[in-house]
Amino acid sequence: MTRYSIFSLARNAFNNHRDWPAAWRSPEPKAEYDVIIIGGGGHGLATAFYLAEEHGVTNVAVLEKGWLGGGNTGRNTTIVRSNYLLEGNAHFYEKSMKLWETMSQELNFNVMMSHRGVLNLAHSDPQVDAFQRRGNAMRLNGIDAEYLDRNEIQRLVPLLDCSDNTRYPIMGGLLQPRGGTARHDAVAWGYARGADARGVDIIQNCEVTGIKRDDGRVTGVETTRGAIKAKKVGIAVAGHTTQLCQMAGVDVPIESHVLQAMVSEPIKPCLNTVVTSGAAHCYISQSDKGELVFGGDLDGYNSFAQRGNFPIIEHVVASVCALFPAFSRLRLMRTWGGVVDMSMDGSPIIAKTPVDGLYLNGGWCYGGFKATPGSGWVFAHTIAGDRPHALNECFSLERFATGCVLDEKGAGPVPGAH
Amino acid sequence: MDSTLAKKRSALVAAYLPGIYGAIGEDGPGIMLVERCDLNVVHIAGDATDQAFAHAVKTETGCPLPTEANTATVSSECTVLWLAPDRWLVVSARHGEGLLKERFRMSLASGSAALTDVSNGHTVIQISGARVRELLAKGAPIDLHPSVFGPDQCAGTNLLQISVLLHCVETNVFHVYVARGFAQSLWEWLTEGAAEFGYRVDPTD
Amino acid sequence: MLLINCPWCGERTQSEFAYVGDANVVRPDPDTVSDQEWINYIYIRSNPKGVHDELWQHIAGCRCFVKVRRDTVSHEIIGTAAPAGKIDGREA
Amino acid sequence: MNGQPFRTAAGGRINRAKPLVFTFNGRIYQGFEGDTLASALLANGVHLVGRSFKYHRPRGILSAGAEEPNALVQVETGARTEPNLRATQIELHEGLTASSQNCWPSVAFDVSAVNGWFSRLIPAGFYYKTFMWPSKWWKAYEHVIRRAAGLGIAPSEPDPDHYEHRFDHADVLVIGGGPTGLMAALAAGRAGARVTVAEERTEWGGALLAGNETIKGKPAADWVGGVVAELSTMKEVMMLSRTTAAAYYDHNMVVLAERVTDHQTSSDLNLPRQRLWQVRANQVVLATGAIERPLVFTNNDRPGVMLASAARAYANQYGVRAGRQAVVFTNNNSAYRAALDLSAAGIDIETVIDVRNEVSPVLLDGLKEAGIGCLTGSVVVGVHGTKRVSSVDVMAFDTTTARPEGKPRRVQCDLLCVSGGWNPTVHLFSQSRGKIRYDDTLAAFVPDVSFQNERSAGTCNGAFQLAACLREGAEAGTEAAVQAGFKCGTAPEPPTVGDELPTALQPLWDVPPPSKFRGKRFVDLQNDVTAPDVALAHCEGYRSVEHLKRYTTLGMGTDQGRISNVNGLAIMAGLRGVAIPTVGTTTFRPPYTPITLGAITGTERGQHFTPIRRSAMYDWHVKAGARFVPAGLWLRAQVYERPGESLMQAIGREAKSVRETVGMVDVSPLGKIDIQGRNAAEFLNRVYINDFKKLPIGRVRYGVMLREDGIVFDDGTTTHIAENHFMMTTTTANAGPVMQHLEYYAHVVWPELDVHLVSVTEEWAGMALAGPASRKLLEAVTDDIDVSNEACPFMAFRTGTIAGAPARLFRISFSGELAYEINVPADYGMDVWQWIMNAGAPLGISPYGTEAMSILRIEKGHVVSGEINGRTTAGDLGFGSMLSTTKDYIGRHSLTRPALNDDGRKQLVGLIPDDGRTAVPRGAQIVANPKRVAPNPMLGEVTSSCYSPNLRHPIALAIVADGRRHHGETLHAVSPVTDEAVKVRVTDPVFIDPEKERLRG
Ligand SMILES: Cc1cc2nc3c(=O)[nH]c(=O)nc-3n(C[C@H](O)[C@H](O)[C@H](O)COP(=O)(O)OP(=O)(O)OC[C@H]3O[C@@H](n4cnc5c(N)ncnc54)[C@H](O)[C@@H]3O)c2cc1C
Ligand SMILES: NC(=O)c1ccc[n+]([C@@H]2O[C@H](COP(=O)([O-])OP(=O)(O)OC[C@H]3O[C@@H](n4cnc5c(N)ncnc54)[C@H](O)[C@@H]3O)[C@@H](O)[C@H]2O)c1
Ligand SMILES: Cc1cc2nc3c(=O)[nH]c(=O)nc-3n(C[C@H](O)[C@H](O)[C@H](O)COP(=O)(O)O)c2cc1C
Ligand SMILES: [Zn+2]
Repeated sequence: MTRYSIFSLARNAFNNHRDWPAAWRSPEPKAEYDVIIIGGGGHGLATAFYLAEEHGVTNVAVLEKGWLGGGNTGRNTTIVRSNYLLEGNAHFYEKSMKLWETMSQELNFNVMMSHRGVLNLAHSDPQVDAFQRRGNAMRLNGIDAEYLDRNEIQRLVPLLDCSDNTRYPIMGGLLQPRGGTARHDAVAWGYARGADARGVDIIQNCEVTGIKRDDGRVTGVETTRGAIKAKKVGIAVAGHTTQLCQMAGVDVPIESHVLQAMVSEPIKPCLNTVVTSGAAHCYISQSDKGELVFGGDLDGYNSFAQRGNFPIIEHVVASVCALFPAFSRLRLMRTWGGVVDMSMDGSPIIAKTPVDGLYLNGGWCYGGFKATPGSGWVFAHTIAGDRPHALNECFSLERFATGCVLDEKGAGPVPGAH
Repeated sequence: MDSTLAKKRSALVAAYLPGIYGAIGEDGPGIMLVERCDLNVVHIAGDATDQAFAHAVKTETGCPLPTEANTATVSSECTVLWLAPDRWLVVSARHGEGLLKERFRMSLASGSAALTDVSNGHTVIQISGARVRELLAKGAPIDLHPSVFGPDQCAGTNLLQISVLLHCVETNVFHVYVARGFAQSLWEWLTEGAAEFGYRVDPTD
Repeated sequence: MLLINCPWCGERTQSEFAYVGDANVVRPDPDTVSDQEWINYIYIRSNPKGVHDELWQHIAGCRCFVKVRRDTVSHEIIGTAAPAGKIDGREA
Repeated sequence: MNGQPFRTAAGGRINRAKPLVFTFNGRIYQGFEGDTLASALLANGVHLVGRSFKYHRPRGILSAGAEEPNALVQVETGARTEPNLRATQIELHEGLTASSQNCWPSVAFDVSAVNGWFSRLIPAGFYYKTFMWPSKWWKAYEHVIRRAAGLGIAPSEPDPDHYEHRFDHADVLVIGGGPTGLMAALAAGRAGARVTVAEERTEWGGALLAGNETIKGKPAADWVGGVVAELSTMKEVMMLSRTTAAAYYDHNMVVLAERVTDHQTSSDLNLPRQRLWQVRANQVVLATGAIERPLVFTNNDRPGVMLASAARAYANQYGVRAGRQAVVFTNNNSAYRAALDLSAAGIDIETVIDVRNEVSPVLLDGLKEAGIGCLTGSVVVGVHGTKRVSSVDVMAFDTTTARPEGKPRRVQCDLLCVSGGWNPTVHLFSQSRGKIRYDDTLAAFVPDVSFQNERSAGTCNGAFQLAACLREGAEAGTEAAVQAGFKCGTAPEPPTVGDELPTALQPLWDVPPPSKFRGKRFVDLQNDVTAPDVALAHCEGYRSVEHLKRYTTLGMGTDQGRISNVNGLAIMAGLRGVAIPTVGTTTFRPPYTPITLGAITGTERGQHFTPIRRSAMYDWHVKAGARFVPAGLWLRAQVYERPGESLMQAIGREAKSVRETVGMVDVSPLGKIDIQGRNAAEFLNRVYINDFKKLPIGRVRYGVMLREDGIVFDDGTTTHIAENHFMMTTTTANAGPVMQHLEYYAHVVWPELDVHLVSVTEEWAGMALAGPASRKLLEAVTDDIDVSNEACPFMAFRTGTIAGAPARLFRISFSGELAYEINVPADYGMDVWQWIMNAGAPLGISPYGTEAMSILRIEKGHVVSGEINGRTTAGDLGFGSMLSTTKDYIGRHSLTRPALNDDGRKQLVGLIPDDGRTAVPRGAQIVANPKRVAPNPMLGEVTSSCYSPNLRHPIALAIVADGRRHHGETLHAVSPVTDEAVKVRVTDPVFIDPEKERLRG
């Protein structure tokens, strides 16, 4: 691996950048691996990276049916935060946050992690209570959180309509200063490059079509590029979790839904904080390239299409204009969708499955980007040691039968509601 | 105690200002608005295939029970609007209030039918004029073309984000049934949208 | 934006409906159900990539529940019926 | 201001009688009605319009339409300022002000152009490789990167204009108003179909306006005029110009964005600025035309390099010469027409450079006749001049090596017209899920298999000849009408047109420079992506077209790669050694061209973001000076402050008046459901955890319902009104969800039950009259209801007249006082409320708002959303004894799950500050040791907190692990985010009157 540095950049400048090596190889799949990770999104790639980096397991392949990072990793609104109320979630996402803080250096790939702060706006007394409750839980768990009043919010986000003259006046907000955004594609590429350098085979255009088992134990996978044997198989396919699990006869409490996101045309910096609003159902930030990036609720019905419909766009855009009346004259440049794996309690599943040697990483709903490093880290641990790390014990499949669900929103077993 | 004290009041009192507004063209206002405070609205539920039920409805209202979806039947004193395969709204001018309900309740008592007065829960706005369909098309996703939605048609749909029941009374005359609590919001939206056509608000009786 | 044929009101736009979910969910008999069946009833949905039978409620219209057979990839609607009705055409 | 030196003496479709004055970069210019900003600038000789995204290179005007990547400007100032508008689409109007963006201090001298010197250090994706050391500096680096990025400037004031939506249902929607679209509309219109036609531009006619074709032997514009006139007389045809079809969604729903007043200087305020149409079409005809491709060669971005079709449009449609001396560089036939037209307009055409060795003699003769030279088998290898083309270098092209050869020849010119072929505008077709295929002859992607009820016709379908366009248009329009159910014989006969030649294109994707030749070859002009950037992506492994896009940002600008994508992926195909279709395209996504957020929002702005729901007594609360609080869509009275009172004092006073005398609160927003039917009682029995079968008529019962997973869903009271007739109340927040929940079980799960549900929330105005004096007051306002404790005991229901209105009276109490809930038909609500207020004045009645109501219920330990938080069970909340053991009910079976019966579950308790003074912070967490460093284990959380004016000390409700076993112990309620902490004593959650003597009295 050629290390990236200002010197390597300068050196290559003289050669008109003709000598850069490929960021990762594109090897032919081997006949057998110790571990196969299905899904070349951020989670799968991070898992492979940490298997090699932390556990010395390098005979690993990541199988991706399309192009790396083309799933939700490549289509999310890139918000990174660890502002959770419930214990299990709080500790896990905070581990992830810590990994974000050093990711660029660890990967030698600038993922442009921008700790610009994530601000959740409260528009009613119950929301004020709920946000303070969450902020307090965060602080007691050792996570940064600040409660801001309306004036402080106005100073932080000058274009926000903090007046009384709105449908849902802003009453306060919970700020996580270390929260922010990251360059989503770079996360996939950085982990891929790092994993590749440590010996992992990254294989694109290789769709898994079957999971082979013998006597209750995984033996390998069938793919569009032939059968590949494996001692252990980890699933990290986001919206396709149900399909992959069914290949191994495992039922999962997950539905696939489409979530849309969109960008405005690029403009000069005018929004320096990530702003989310519970009453208006949207979240918005400005990318380093200048576009406003925003999204909101699910389209609301099962979907495997990476495209959505207009009602949600209308609602999200109206929400943005309600919060930022000055943005009404800006223009929407592009919209897209991703297929998210909505779990029945809104929390992820990172666990062993009833099939020996088969491990599941899914149920990320619309919040798994921020989990990418933490998820890879604990999943690698779970696969390498065949048992969960303390941080992901709570994300088991059994929790639904026992009742130990982690329902941050309290929405119940309605996947579309989380 | 003076039992005449409490009077009925429309949900629109604060917003309702008779007059002429907006861009009035040569042909006068394109839209006329009036609140129909005189209407009495009763929700009935029952089995459309039950002869006795259909008969009771016919006798009490003078209207055959509309069994075709999204249609209304009309008699001299009543209109019956289809809501669902087993639910209808009976609308009559206010003088029939009470009487209709009681007789009706008795005549239905034997079957499984149910009757609920919802007169107060609904505000009825009558919108008429040459531009009425254009105005409604600013918020209603259903097809309002006269060939599709003509007289004696009705449909539950949305106006903006508000659930409404639209009833086409005559080619260019519509009744909009809206939940009382939303009436003022809807009114503000309707009048804002009607401004480009010019509109007149008529006094209620 | 989906166009859903309400068996009663006819073709109406998606925004008039509320999504309910998997139409195959049947509440088990509370007297005989096993714990596992009950957990599945609450948490396991069919979630196919392809043809899906699902319930919608025509919330702004007749408020009836409508069974919709829809392809979850193309969003094509194959047919609709009352909740207990039959839909002809491609099966899930 | 001068006389528009580049305006032709005559011709064009501009209105020379109507000069317009406008300002660009502070200078005043003149143009004519019918101009775009771009054509007016060109008429004045202004070519330098903007600066590029990354290198801040000077940029001019490339195109004459929606595809423009370069000439983006900021228009107007103040609240109406708008960034990133394409000068090629802005209709000139009197007083228009526009300026260049992304440059400082001026477009002519932009300091950031130094980026160009470092361009070698900042190739595609350089930021992934650097700015990592020291890690702390990233924040500073990012600041600089962000400032450098972005284009125009967002407004900083609220948008003063308004917007609206319109729904439309068409048998046939025709998109595009060129010859194809007009012909299609005519065919469908004549068949009697309801037709909507959308055209992005101001004028009808599409590419015909820019050309000089003849139809039926006359100028094409005459034919256009005739067709538009006929269409305008058809009642069922709606013609929308200035209207862009922006998005094509499922089931033939197409979103159109209409610019209603954008082109006007001062507009009719009754009209919206823009209108967003949602068209549900039975059939769609796509007639969106094609977009010309530029060519990739050194310095191909200089102002003065222009698409040949655009230069032609400026000459023919706008009467503008885009230069004095021009060179035309092409790989296909279409540019020859441009050469002839430009020459006719008085532009000196130095030569036509054609990469092809063989060119049709017809074309060559045509050039000869006009005195224009032609160099075949040649290419332009580079452009000289920085802020404007000054000359070009031409070389022979070796097709076998695909490289220029021999000696460059320099040709002086100030305009270079380029044509690399045409890309059919397949955006909407792709959005509709249609599959495209690569056509080798056209060297372009064309529609292949349709997915929805739509068809493409004309140039967007790869039919580049006018005769074919007209024929395909007529056929498509006819077919669409037939598919939509209209009977019409055959398609209308397309009119005859002049002679035409096929495009005869020879692909040319990149003109590699001769060695030592300096300069950049741009693929994506807006995002400054060069051919070497594509090569860099390739060598680093970013070879999939999607990686190429994301690594280099190719096609991610405001033009969405409309003219650059095909060149980029063709270059990648060459590098990978595969065919172009193997590389594929990126996904076409809505919108087609950017549309304003305002138009999408429509009327849902400001206070109208969501509709407001008002109770019948709303106006009274307003007059009484209430402060309002949103509760879902409702606005509820929160508190009625009196002059000189603090908020807390007002709330305290209201709460006290209830316990001491009498108060009244508006409870209309509570959900109310009328439940009738022979099985109504059985239904309720299955819905609630407690028994409802034995509830006598005339009685009310409190009920709790669960979700199927065993968690508490909602609570409320249900009254047995008459035989087979009940009324249920729900919490305000859950009114809708509970109704849907009940409907689901009634219709889908238990269809055999005879039960009818009707929401009567809006039918009844609700008021709760509470306090020791409430009975006395009630006696004064009713003649016919006996409200004595014997006749109307706790949980009784009575009907009669109150204040002269028919009323329902419920002896229930949320406040824990002697209390009654009165329901009157909503139309009477205002008067009855007023009447009771008047009658209560001597008793000292006080209206109270949601704040005081909340205090009263906390004092009684009644739970609301803080406690019913979607995670608590009936047992947690102290409802365990209500759980029936003799029947099934929703959620029952889930209660056996171990975690729902854990010892450590958090249970409802009361909290009192140990010092009797300090408020228990809202949203506090409960810990055993407040000093412990994080992570400090949390034992529970405060769910509701207030100061109790009746107890004269703060109280709170909380859910605490095993709380019921810890009554009397002390813990700590801590709120680090508000910097509060208080030692609290755990108590029973009922603070006042646990024996319930008050409410039964
Ligand atoms: C619009 C949108 C906005 C979002 N916003 C945020 C946000 O702001 N913050 C946040 O934290 N999260 C957000 N998320 C969620 C987040 O993007 C995801 O949770 C996260 O990226 C999931 O990563 P992943 O690696 O698990 O999945 P993916 O990136 O989807 O990767 C899964 C991969 O598996 C591959 N695959 C599937 N089936 C097979 C097969 N059979 N064989 C081989 N490969 C297969 C897919 O092609 C895909 O590349 C958002 C999601 C969306 C869609
Ligand atoms: N010889 C050639 O190579 C060549 C190439 C291109 C065009 N042409 C000529 O151009 C003409 C093309 O006719 P045509 O009708 O097919 O195309 P056109 O370009 O004349 O008309 C298409 C119209 O669609 C509009 N449009 C595009 N996208 C739209 C959208 N999303 N919403 C609303 N409007 C949209 C455009 O503004 C344009 O006016 C013919 O005369 C043809 O010969 C020739
Ligand atoms: C954070 C973020 C920022 C984006 N910014 C842009 C952008 O500036 N321009 C653009 O064309 N697309 C942008 N996109 C959208 C992508 O072009 C693309 O639509 C998205 O990755 C989904 O892929 P698909 O459309 O190819 O399916 C952005 C996407 C994300 C997730
Ligand atoms: Zn219906």
